[in-house]
Amino acid sequence: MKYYASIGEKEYEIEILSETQVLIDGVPHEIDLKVLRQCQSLSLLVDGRSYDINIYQDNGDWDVLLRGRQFSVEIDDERERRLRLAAGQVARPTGRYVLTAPMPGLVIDIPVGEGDQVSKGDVLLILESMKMQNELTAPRDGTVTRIETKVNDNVERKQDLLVLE
Amino acid sequence: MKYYASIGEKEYEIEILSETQVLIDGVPHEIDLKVLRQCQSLSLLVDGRSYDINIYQDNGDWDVLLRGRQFSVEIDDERERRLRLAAGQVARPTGRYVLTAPMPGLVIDIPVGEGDQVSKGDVLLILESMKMQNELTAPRDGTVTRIETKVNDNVERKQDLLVLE
Amino acid sequence: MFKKILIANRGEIAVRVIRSCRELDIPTAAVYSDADRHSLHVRYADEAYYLGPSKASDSYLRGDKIIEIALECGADAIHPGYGFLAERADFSQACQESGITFIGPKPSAIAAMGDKQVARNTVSEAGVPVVLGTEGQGDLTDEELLKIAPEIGFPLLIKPSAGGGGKGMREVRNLEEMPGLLTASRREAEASFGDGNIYLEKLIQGARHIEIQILADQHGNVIHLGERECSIQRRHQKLLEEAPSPFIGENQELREAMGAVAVQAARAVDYLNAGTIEFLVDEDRNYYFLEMNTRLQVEHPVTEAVTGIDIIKEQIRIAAGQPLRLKQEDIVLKGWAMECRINAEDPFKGFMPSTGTITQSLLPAGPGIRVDSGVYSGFEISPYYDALIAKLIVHEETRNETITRMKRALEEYRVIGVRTNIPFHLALLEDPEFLAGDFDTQFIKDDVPPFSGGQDNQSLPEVAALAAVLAAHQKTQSSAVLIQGGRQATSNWKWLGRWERTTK
Amino acid sequence: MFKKILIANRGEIAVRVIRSCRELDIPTAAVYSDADRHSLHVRYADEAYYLGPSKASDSYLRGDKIIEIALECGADAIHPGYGFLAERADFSQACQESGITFIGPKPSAIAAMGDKQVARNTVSEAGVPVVLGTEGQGDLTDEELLKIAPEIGFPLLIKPSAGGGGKGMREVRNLEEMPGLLTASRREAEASFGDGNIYLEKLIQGARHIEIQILADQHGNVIHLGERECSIQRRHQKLLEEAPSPFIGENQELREAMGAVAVQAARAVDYLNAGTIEFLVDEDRNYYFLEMNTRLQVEHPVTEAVTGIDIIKEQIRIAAGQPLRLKQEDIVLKGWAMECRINAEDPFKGFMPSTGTITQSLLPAGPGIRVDSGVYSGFEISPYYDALIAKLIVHEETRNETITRMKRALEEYRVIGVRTNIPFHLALLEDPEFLAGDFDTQFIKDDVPPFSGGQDNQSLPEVAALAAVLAAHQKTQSSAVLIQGGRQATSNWKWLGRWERTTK
Repeated sequence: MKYYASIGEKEYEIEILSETQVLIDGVPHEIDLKVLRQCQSLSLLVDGRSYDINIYQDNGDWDVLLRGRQFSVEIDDERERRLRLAAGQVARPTGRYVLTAPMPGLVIDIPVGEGDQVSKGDVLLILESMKMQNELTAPRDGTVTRIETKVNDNVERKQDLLVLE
Repeated sequence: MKYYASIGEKEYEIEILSETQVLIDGVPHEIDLKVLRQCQSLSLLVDGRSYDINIYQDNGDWDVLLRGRQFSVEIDDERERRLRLAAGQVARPTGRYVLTAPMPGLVIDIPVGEGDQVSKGDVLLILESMKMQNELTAPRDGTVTRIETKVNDNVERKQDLLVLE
Repeated sequence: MFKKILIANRGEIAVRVIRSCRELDIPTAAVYSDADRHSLHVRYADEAYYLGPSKASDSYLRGDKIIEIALECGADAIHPGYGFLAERADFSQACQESGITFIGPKPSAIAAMGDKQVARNTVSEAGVPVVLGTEGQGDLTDEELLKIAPEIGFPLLIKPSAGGGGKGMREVRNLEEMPGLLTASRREAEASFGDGNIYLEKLIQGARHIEIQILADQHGNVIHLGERECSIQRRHQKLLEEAPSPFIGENQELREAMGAVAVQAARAVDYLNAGTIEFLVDEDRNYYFLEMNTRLQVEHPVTEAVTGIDIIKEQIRIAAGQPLRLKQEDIVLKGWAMECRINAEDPFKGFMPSTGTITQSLLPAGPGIRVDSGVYSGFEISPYYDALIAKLIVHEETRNETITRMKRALEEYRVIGVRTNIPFHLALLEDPEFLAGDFDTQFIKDDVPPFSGGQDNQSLPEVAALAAVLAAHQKTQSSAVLIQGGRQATSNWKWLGRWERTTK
Repeated sequence: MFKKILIANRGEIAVRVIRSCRELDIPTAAVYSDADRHSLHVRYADEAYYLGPSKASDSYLRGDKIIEIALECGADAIHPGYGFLAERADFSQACQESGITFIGPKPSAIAAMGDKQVARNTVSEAGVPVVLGTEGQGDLTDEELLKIAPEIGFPLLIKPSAGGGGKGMREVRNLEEMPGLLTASRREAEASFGDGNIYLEKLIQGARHIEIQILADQHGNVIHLGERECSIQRRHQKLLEEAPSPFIGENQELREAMGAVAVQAARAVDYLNAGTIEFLVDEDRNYYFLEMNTRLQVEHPVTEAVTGIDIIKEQIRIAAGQPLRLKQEDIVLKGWAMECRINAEDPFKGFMPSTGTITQSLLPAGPGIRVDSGVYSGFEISPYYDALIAKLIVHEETRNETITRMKRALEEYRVIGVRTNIPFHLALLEDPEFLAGDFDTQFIKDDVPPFSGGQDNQSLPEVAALAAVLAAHQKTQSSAVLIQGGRQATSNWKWLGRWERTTK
C-alpha cells in the first residue's frame, strides 16, 4: 500500500511492504514497531535507529510528537491521490472557512463586519481565555460572509464564530 | 448498607448512608469522592480532610495505597457476616491451602516431603526469581498432602506448587 | 511554628507550597473552586475546602471567604503563592486583623511596593535609580496619560499599577495606537488583579530584565540570593529564566552592587519575607529599578537550585518569627540553573492557549531535573486560569551543560492532549544568539517565531511522516490487519482507534 | 570525543548513561534481550539492537556479541553500567583488542581488584588495613574453607570472589550450618556473575559500611568525592544510602584520612576511571578495606547531589583521555543527600520479589527530588533481572531536612500493579535510631521487619477501611448505582471494575 505524507512543503512517498519493511521515496527500510498502550507511545525502530513517538489525529491531520518536536502530517493514500490528480487539483480545496472557537472564552472584540474583505493574517476576533486576550486571524484571503457571535458573548470550544468565503 | 472492614486485628463497622454521608463505628462523616480514572486514583475528602488513594483488589482482599502506606482490607457485608455468625464461625475457614508460585521462577529446593507436619513460618519451597532465592513459607500449621512440582522445574506465576491441609 | 497553613492559591504553586509545608511537618489546607475539585493541590493537601465558582473573582480572589475558612479549620497562617491575593495589602491587613499570619510582607510594604507608582517614588527617594515614567502622579485618566506620553517619548510601556507577570502590559510605538491599547490594558488589569489603574514607563531599548531575590526577617536581617536573568519574554510574559545571568556572569562587582541596591530598596519600605527587586539593565550596565514583587516569584526555583535554599521554607520560618539561618557571606552560588515555563499553548498557532484534557503527562527525570507541576495524566485544563501547566528546572555545572541538559529534558517530556510550547523552548535553546547569552527583552519577536520547528535533525520529519503513515494505514485497513500481519498485528494496532476516541 | 557509545546494560542504569550521553551530544546504541524490547533504555537510545534471549547469560552477559554489534554500528566506546560485564577483565580486554574504548578501568586493574582475594592482598601490601579472611589463598574448595573457618572465627561471611551488590553473600554463625551456605553462595554467585568462586571474611560486629568514590584520569590525577554511608542493608543488599555519612559527620579528619587511603588503594593498582573503595568502620573508628568496585555504583547519585558533579560524564571524559577538570581542593560537599532503592518486592511478605505489569507509575516531583527509573506506566517486570525499578534520591540542606523531604517524596510516589518496598522505607525513616544516625550493617533484621506499616497516623487505617468499603460497595451493587446516587454516581464508580480487570 502506497501513501503520500506531507509536512509543510515536503512530501514523502511511503510504501508499506510488510510489518517489517517499508519504502520511503523508494529507499527500503527495516522497521520494528512496538505499541505501548498505557503511555500512548509508539517505539519505532527504523534500521536500528530508535524513535519514541506519540501520535494522534487532530482535524484530519496526524500530529506527531518526536524528541520534543511536533509535526503535522497530511496523508493521502494512492487512490485518494489518483482521484485528486484526475480532477486536476493537487492542492486541497480552499472554499468556505468556518472560524470556530479554539477554546471556551469571552468575545472581546470583532474588528470585522459582514461583507468585509480580509487578508491572510488579519485579526477576525479577539477571544479572552486563560487570562489572555487571543487574536484569531484569517488563515487566508477572503470575504467575511457571516458573523455568528457578538462582543461579550461567552462561547464554547468549537462553537462557530464567523464564516469566510 | 452496612459493611465490616478488617485491617489486621482491627475491625471497622462502616455504613453508607448516601453518596456524601457515612457512619464509621456509628460516627457520622461527610465524604466527597472524586474518581480519577486516568491515574487510577481516588480523591476522597472526609470531613474536609483530603486523601489521595489508590486501591485494587488482590486475592479477594482490597489493597489500599495511602501516603506511601499499604493496607490490606478484608470486607464483609451485613448478610455475609450474619450467615457466618449463624454458622458459629467468625474467623475465616482454615481448610486446604494451595501454595502457588507468586512469580515465575526456578524451583531450587523443596525441604519438605508429602506427609510432613509443618508449622507456620516453616520453609516449604525455595524459588529463584529476579536473581534472588525466595523462601516460600507455611502461612499456618498443617500437613503437606501433595507436592506438585520438583527441584529444577521452571514454574509459571500462579502455578500450584504444593498443598497443605 | 504554625499549627496549620492555608494555601490561598491553586496550580503548581499551591502544590509547591504544600510540599514544603509537608516537609516542615505543618498540616495544610487547600481551597478550591468548582473547576478545581480534581486538581493536584486538593489531592496533595491535608485538608481541602470548597471556595466558590470557577471564576477567580468568585473564588481565589474572595479574601473574605478564604479568611473565614482559615478561621473555621484552625489555620493560623495563610500562604498566598503568587498572583490572586499575593500582592493585596487589604488582604494582608484583613489576615492580620483576624489573628492569622499572612506569609509575606506587612500591608504597609505591599502598599508601598504593590502600587508600582508609589514604589518607584519610594525607592527613588532612597537613592535607587528608576526608569522615567508617570510614577508619583496618582491614578491618571486616559486623557491625562495621552497628554504625558509625548513628554516621556515613544516607545513606551503601559503597565498596570497592581500585579505583575506581564499581564495587562502594552508596548506603545506612537500616539495614534495609544487609546486602544490603554483600553485593552485597563481591561486586562481589571480582569487579572481587580484594579484597572495603569501608568506609563519609558521603554529602554536593548535592556535586560534582571532581578534580585531578597529575604528579610523580623530581626532586621536582609540578604539577597543573587540574580535571575529574565529577559526571555514574549509579550512581557517570562518564558525562560536562568541564574546566574550570563550578562553579569563573572562580573562579581556588578552582582554585589545590584544586590546591595536591592537590599537598600527593601529596607526603604521596611520589607519582610521573600521579595524580588526587578531591574532593567542597559547595554552599558546601568541598572534601573523597575518594580518590586512583594511575593514569591514563579521563577524562584532557579535561585533555589544555585543556592541550595528552599525559599518557601524560609518564607514560613520568617513568618514564624525565626531569624534567618544564613548571613550574606554564606550565600554561595553553585553551578547554573535554568527554568522553562511549560504553557498549554500552541507555538505553531500564535501561542494560542490550548484547553482540554491532558491524556498523558510523562515527566522527564534523572540528574539535575526538577519539575514543578500542577497537572497529571487525565487532568482537564479549564479556561478559567492561566496557561502555565509546569515549570521545568535544570541544574548543571556550567551554562552550556545546563542548556544541553534542558534540551534532553524537553525531549523526554511528553504532554499529550493539549498543545504546549515545548517545541518553542527546544528551538530557542538552539538559537546561536541565545547560546552566546546575547539577548535582551525584545529578543522573542511577536510575529516571527525564532524557531524552525526542529530542522536540526534531518531525519526527524521523515520518521514523523513514516509514523503517521503507519498510524493512518491502520485506519484505512478496515480489518485493521497489516498486509502480511497476523493476529498479533491486529492487537498491536487496535489501540490507535481506541485512543483517538479518548482524545476527541 | 567518542562518535557513538554502546551501553552494555539495561534498566535504570542504561537510561542513566543514555541521559548523560545525550547531554554530551554523543549518539547512543542500546542492546536488548527478548524481555526488553519495550524497555525504557531501548526507547530513549538513539539506536537499539537485538542481543538475544531473555536470560542474562544469553544476552547481557554475551560480551562477544555485544562487541560485534558495537563494531557493526560504529560505536567506538562501550559503557558497561554496573553488574553484568562491568567487572569482567576479559571483556575489558576484548574491547581493547577490538579497538573499542571500555569506559572503565584497564583489564589489569579489574583483575587486581575484581578478584576480591587478589585485591585484599594488593592493598594490604600497599599498607591499607584489611579485615581478616582467606584472601591470597587462591580459590579454595568447600573442604578447605570448612577447615580454615574456625581459624578466622565465627560469625564470618562467605563472599563471591567476583561481583558485588551482596549477591551470593552468606553470613555463617557456626560450622554446622556452613556446608549448606557454601553451596547456596556458590550457586548464587555462579548465576549472578558466571563465577562460583568464594572466600571467607571475618564479620566485624557493629561495623558500618562506608565507601569512598574515586575518580582517576589518564594523566595520573586521582581524587576522591567524599564518602557514602551504605550500612542500611538487608541480606547484604543495600537499601538506602546517604552522603555524607552521619557517623563521620563533622569529623573532617576521618573523612580526609579515609579519602587519602582510598586514593592510595586506587593508585596501588594504577586505577583509571570511576571506582569505589568500600570500608568497614568499627565503633572505634578503625577502618578496614573491604573491596574495591571497579565500576559505577548503584548509589552514585548521592555523591552527585552533594558534589554537583555528573559522575557518568566524568567517566566518559576520562575514557576519552581528558584530564580531570577538578582538583581535590575543588571538591566541596554541599547539603545532604539520600537514596532509597525502590524494589519490586513485598515488604509485608518477606520481601518476596513481585513481578507483573506496572499499571501506573506516578513519580514524586518538586524541589530536591531526583528519580532514576527504568520503568513507566504499562511496563511489564520480567522475572529475569533484578528487582530494582527505581532510585529515589533527595537533596536538602541538613540530614533532618533530607529525611522529611524523602518521606514527602515516598508518600507522593505511586507504583500500582506490583508491590514495592516504599512502606518499608517510610517506616525506616521514622525509626528513632535511624533518625539519630545510630545504626550498623546489622540494623535491618531479617526476620522482624522494623516497621509498623504506618501506625504514625492513627486515621490512615480508618480511611483505608472506608475507601475499601466504598470500592467494595460498588462491586456488590449489581447495578453499580449508589443508594441515593444517579447517573453521575454510576459513571463515577464504573472504572473500578474496569481497572480490576486490567490488573488481574
